[in-house]
Amino acid sequence: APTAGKPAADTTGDVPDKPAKAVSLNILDVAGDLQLTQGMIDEFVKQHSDVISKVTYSKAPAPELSGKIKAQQNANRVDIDLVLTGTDGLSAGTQQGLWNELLPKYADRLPGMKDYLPPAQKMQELAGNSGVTVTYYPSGPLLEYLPAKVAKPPANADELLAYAKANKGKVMYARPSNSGPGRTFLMGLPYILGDKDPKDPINGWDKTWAYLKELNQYVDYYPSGTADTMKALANGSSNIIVSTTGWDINPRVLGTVPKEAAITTLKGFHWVTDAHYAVVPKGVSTDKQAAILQLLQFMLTPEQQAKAYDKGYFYPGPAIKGVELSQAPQESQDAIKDFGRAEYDKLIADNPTEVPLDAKSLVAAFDKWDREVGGSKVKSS
Amino acid sequence: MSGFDQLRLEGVGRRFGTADALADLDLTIERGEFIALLGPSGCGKSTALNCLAGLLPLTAGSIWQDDQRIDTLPPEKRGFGMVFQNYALFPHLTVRDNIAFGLRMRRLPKDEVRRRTEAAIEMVRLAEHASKLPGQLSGGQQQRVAIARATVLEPSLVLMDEPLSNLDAKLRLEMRTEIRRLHQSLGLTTVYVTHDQEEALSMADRLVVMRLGRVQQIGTPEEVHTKPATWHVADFMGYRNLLPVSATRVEGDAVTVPLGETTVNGVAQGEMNAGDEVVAAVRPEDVRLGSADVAGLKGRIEVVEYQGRELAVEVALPDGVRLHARTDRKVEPGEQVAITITPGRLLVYPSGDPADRPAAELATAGLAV
Amino acid sequence: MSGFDQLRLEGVGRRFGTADALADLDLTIERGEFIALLGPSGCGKSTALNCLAGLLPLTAGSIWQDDQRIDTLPPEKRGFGMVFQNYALFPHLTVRDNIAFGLRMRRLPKDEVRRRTEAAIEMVRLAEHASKLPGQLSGGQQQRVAIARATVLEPSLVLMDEPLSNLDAKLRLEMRTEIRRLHQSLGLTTVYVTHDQEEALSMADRLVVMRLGRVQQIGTPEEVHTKPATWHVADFMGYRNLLPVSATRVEGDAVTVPLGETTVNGVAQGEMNAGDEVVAAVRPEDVRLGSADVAGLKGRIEVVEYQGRELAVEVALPDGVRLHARTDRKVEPGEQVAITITPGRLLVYPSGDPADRPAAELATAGLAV
Amino acid sequence: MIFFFVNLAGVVGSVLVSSFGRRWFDTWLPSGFTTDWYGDAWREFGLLHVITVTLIASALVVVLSVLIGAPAAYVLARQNFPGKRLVYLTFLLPILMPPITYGIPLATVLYKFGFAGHLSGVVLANLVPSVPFVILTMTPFIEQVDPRIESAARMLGAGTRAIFLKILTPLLVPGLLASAILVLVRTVGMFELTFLTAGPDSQTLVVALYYSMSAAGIRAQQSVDAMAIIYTSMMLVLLVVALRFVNPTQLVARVKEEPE
Amino acid sequence: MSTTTSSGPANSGPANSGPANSGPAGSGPAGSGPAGSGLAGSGQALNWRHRLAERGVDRRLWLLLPATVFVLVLFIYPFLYGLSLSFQPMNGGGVLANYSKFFSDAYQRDTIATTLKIALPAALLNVLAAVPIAFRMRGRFRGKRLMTTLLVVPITLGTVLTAQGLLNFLGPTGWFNRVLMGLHLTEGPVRLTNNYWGVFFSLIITGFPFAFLLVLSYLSGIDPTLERAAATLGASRSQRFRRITLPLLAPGLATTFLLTFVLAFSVFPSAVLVGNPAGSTRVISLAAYQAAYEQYDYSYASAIAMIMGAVELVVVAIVLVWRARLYTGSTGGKG
Ligand SMILES: Nc1ncnc2c1ncn2[C@@H]1O[C@H](COP(=O)(O)OP(=O)(O)OP(=O)(O)O)[C@@H](O)[C@H]1O
Ligand SMILES: Nc1ncnc2c1ncn2[C@@H]1O[C@H](COP(=O)(O)OP(=O)(O)OP(=O)(O)O)[C@@H](O)[C@H]1O
Ligand SMILES: [Mg+2]
Ligand SMILES: [Mg+2]
Repeated sequence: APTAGKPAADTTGDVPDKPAKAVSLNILDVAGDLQLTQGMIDEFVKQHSDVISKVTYSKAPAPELSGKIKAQQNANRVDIDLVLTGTDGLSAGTQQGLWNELLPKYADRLPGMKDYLPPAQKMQELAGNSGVTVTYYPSGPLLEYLPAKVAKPPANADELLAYAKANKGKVMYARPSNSGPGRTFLMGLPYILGDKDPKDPINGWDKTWAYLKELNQYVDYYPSGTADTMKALANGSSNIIVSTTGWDINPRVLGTVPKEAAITTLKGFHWVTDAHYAVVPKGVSTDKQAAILQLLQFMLTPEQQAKAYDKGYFYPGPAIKGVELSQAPQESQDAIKDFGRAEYDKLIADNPTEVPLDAKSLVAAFDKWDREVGGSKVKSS
Repeated sequence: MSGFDQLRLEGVGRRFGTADALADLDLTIERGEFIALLGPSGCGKSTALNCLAGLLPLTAGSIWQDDQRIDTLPPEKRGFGMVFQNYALFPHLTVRDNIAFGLRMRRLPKDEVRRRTEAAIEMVRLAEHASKLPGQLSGGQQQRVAIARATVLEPSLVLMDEPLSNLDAKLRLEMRTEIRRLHQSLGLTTVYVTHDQEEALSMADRLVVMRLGRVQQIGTPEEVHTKPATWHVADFMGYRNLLPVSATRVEGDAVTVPLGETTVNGVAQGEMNAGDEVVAAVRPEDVRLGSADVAGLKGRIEVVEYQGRELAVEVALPDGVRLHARTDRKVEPGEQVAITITPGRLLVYPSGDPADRPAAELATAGLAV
Repeated sequence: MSGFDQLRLEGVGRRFGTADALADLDLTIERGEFIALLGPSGCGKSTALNCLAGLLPLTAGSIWQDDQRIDTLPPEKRGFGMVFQNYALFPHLTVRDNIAFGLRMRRLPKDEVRRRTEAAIEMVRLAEHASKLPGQLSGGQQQRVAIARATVLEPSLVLMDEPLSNLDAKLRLEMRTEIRRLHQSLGLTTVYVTHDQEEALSMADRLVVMRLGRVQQIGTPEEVHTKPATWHVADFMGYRNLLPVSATRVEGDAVTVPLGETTVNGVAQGEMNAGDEVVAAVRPEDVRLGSADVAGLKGRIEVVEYQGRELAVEVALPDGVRLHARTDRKVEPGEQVAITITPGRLLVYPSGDPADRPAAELATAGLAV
Repeated sequence: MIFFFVNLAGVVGSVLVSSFGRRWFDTWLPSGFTTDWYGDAWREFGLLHVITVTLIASALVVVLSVLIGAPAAYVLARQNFPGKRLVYLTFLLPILMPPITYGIPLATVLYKFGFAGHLSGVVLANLVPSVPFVILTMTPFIEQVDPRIESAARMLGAGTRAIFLKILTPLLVPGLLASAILVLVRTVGMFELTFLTAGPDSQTLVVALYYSMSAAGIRAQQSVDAMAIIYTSMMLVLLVVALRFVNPTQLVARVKEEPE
Repeated sequence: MSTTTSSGPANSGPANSGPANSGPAGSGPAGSGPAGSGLAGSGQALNWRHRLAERGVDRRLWLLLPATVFVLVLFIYPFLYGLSLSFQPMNGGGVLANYSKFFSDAYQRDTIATTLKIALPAALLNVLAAVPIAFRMRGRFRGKRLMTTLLVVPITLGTVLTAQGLLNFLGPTGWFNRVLMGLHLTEGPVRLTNNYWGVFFSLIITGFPFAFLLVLSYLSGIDPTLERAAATLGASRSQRFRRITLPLLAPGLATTFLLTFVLAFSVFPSAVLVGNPAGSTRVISLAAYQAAYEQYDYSYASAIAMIMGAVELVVVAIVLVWRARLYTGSTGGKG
């Protein structure tokens, strides 16, 4: 029933250490992060039922999120207490001033943040003052292929181009704006090709754009989701696709891609990292904020972070230092033993990491890609 | 719902676009009267009825039920009953449910609904079709359902739009009597639209004869039948022989007009003088055939039609004019016959406008093919 | 498309579910004939017509056009014209386009289409409504469009389902003549459904009288009118007085039957013996009123209806039987009158089945309310 | 038509097979079958609750939009009046305008009055395109009903309510059914407005489905297929139930049956 | 429930309350009846009412109220908000900046043509295919119910299943291409997804049953006697269809076309899922979506959506103008 008469709780004042009485939280996940963190949250509720009595989860795609929160805030009736999001949703909200500033105000309540892995720390800096990094992974860009079909995988950008030329339609990546691996590939290329300014897609990516346009001649089409590229790889209509650590391991666990698929990297590649954040919309009561802060700190402890290994979904996953696979749940350990790759440890250790483009530049890059690479297909076909 | 003493229509009119389908209808209906609206096809009878029922909003005039103005009431508030020209049965309801519909709308007890419905079904002799849908009935059966549906409610005013036109002659006669009987025994007030003069004459207390959306004459059956107000009314009332002629002599209401190389006497139905253009009107039944050797009006039989007891004949007069006549003698086309006109039955009307005259029936226009 | 010499219906029947709407119809129609199907509402007339037109598949029998079997042909291949009981006008076409429809279907030259269409519009007097849509016409106007639409094609066989039932008396008479004229001048063959005996008598060469889906009598108008084959036909043909009695005396075809405490003489219409249960039938027109002082049949006037030239009266005989009679004298209810029956006009029918007898008209069942 | 059916069967079949497939690479059929995908989808989204919410919400939307829309359609079909075109346009706009233009302000309004965040918000928001939709589909149906039948009912004392209930509704069953089904399909499939106004307890199936399909993260193809099958099965059940009770052509056909 | 009916006959509208009161009161004192002076008082109101009657204004208009109020409250305000938003460009620069930005950018402008190129043929095909099939489904025959159900079932598929199914079925290694290749009709797989055709097929699959259902229902409202009458006038099956059924069906077809067109025009998920969203199926709703949810420029998104609505409105207006010229009365089916 409508609750028009509900007295508005305090939303802007000081946040107490502990809520006056146990609160119930609505958590909205737009990044698929619950896959990694729901276990942590449930654990917290179990242990601290005096703080959080109940959690309801809902999931939604990211783009529409800010509209919804905006509508709620305009009406002074925010019912989403915690949002788990990727960089895109985070910065979209920041741009529109949707989020509460948690830092540095409450930094002391989140001591776990001091233990971030260095690249996770960089991701945290990207997040500004509203988001708290909860999970992290180095992402890609990786190339994935079936050894049975590709005897000698390309080792550098030129070889990839040559392979694509020789095997028309057999190299595939998804439309960057619809695909994590696709955008990682896009953002990773400037490093591989040695472009002028890898952070400026409009003016600094001459080589990248030239390369993509040339590659485009040998690409049949760009699916609108990573899953389609995985399927193409699995059913043989494609030989080489772009990927990330998570997209390499998890689909093989799930069985959408044959277990024997292999990965390789292009010479000179940098990891373009990725992370998930927790943010609190403005308009959430101080009581709930208190509970959330406690929850976040709980999530940043090593025991809990180990759950982020999952089944390689966000491999490795933990954002803080010193979390070992052996701490992870058994199921998780088994999956990664079977489908994980020993070479990842070395690749992660040996290659530089870069933060992804900020939201604005990324959108500009997507737009340019759509216009000049993806869109040009119309004219040519 | 309850009865009324008088229903007054004052200047009632209905316009469709630029055409007046009904204009200036003034009529007072007394409680218990049986009024027939009579007139040729398209003269506005159905329009008048719909206005009275409230189904067509008026574009002029007002309607009063005693002191209450009712032309602003919606039809369902007027409490009138109506039988529609094209039945308008509810196609999704059985005969029984069609008839019970109005009773149910009045929220009568189930028992009473059932009882009255069955009685009405009995009355229109549809007991064995009671569970059929209208789509499965013959045209006549449908019309009987429509009659039963309206009268079962015993409304204070019943409007009927040619309710018998699809019935066979026998049933029509019976239903006529039945409707009259209902009218009397239930104390109904009835407005009855028909194009059948015989029906109107035999059923109604008063006739309203219409033409082109306007009233031509209001009167008792006898008045309308024996003294039509205009030659148009005469035309419609079965004065099938309408002759545009010049009056030869006028004396009081005795007029002499020329006919078939001789002259005949008629009764003047208005002001007229010798030499005026007039219209002489007489019914075929008042034009009888004798044998040819009698002096006077003569003609040659052109067409003979069997009509049961009598023969209907068309006779060509020497001057080419055709007369419709009746005879009970066996005659053949081509025969020469003498013609007598029943005295006092030839009516003579002044005819003002030259455009407003009947065409002399010299040769009926056929379909040019 | 072209004409035929003979059209034969052999054992034609149509069943709806378990009910025979039409059974065992045998009929041979000669080229140029005008056949009327006559019978009470629901007797299967429309069904027969639809079967002939090909709109209803037969469930028994066959139809032959000369040597060709046609009951398997679709309607549009039979080349017949039809006027539907409920008009079935195309609601989206103007009057003109409705009428021109068939001509256009035949791909006639534009000029001819226009000329014939206009002529047909003229014939049915709808010139000023030619551009209206059917929904804007009165009921009678619609029916005229339907007639024009079917006859403009000059089809080899025209089927008409009560085409005149919605017209006013005057127009009905005129259209009757017109249809007859068309029939003759175009050399049409016509099957005409009507429930109006007068119409059937005056128009048709032969009548087919039906009852409950079965043919009762086929004959010329005169045969059917003066010698109805059964008392049912008599009933339908206007023998409104039907009296279930026992024959007192039978001599050849002269029968004496009891009536109102005396006896009257009638003509036997079948095998019968003294003492048999019979049905005596006589038309109201053959029951005339004299004054009460003449000896013989006597009664008391119960109901008087004005009917124009004559009065229709109901007379109660001393034994309670009611007779419908006619008079041209002014009479009042309650008056005692003498009654004469035109000699030779009282027909007496054997009545086999006791269930199959008319109800003595003692008191007409009213609507119990 | 056969071609259409075969291909349709192919389309549906491939998803159905896939949703039960363990692994399906370059072969005719998957290499093994399992129902795990359903179990996963079921658990992940708490589908029982979601389906219940969906059913309730869509049923409410259908009923309300018919109740609000049908009378308006009636007037538009029956009557000519000044300003009719303007009214018509007003009813057309919500169908023409993509929810992007009004979704967020609409959600704000609903949140302001305390409707959004509950089922009622979802219902109200979905009514916005549904009501005009009913109006638009119903108008021609009403035009087909002979007004004299209505007149007859009026003369028998039926008020507007009775006419709608006793006369028009049964005669319009095919139309009502058609537009109800279409509204249902649209509502169940309307992601945007639903998402903007749904609360945590009032998520509908389509939100879950959209999520599984287009949200970030890795998701097995088969699990999306399974979700889609669940979605379709639910719609199918609704449709079959609807058709069970009324066949779109049955009523009128019974009234004027073509012989044969 | 109560909202719809109570506002009908219960409240007598303003058109009616005036004269209803003044009528009897005016005639009371005169005694000689309403022809007296009493009538003059209410004459004004009367004329007014009669004039309204001539134009078809009466109390039935109250039935419009619930829907109108509803749309005004829940749609018009948000819509106007969106409209005004589109005139307040995020990056400044004049009231019409968003619109000129759209039209000066060929990449954006072309989305209109792209959308029309998909939506018009798809809607047209759906309607045209639905007519003959629905026509055949009219008579009575065995299995009719099953056939109808089968034809309507795809309506339940939903965009996602359709998209997934098309990708699976028509994809390079899907059953369709397997059959084609198995029959040696083509050498390599035929590309039917991730391009124009993928979107087109998905619109057919989701749109056809929709069109079919509507057309079938409209068709059932046409009196079959009319066709029989045409048959006796010598019209063949096809002529009857063309001259009688089709014209009577046309208003319904126009509505059906509009609805399928509108649905096709806002095709968004399938344009992304089975189309080529960067190129040949970059439909206008995608442009709006990108503006709103990738660039978070709601103002620009509103402007694009307004343009989208305007384009639809043009098509709709053309169809409606055409429809208004058709016959739209009773088709006799229920009389
Ligand atoms: N909706 C309408 N639009 C335009 N003209 C109409 C409309 N309804 C009736 N008319 C015209 O008004 C006139 C009167 O029609 P009405 O139906 O009252 O005739 P009627 O006397 O009942 O005739 P009939 O005996 O043939 O039924 C006719 O000329 C008819 O064409
Ligand atoms: N489709 C049908 N289903 C069931 N019964 C039907 C159907 N059509 C006609 N009937 C029945 O068949 C019988 C004959 O009907 P038909 O229409 O031929 O009568 P009719 O002689 O033309 O009567 P009327 O003069 O009243 O038009 C009627 O009792 C009718 O109820
Ligand atoms: Mg009329
Ligand atoms: Mg009939």
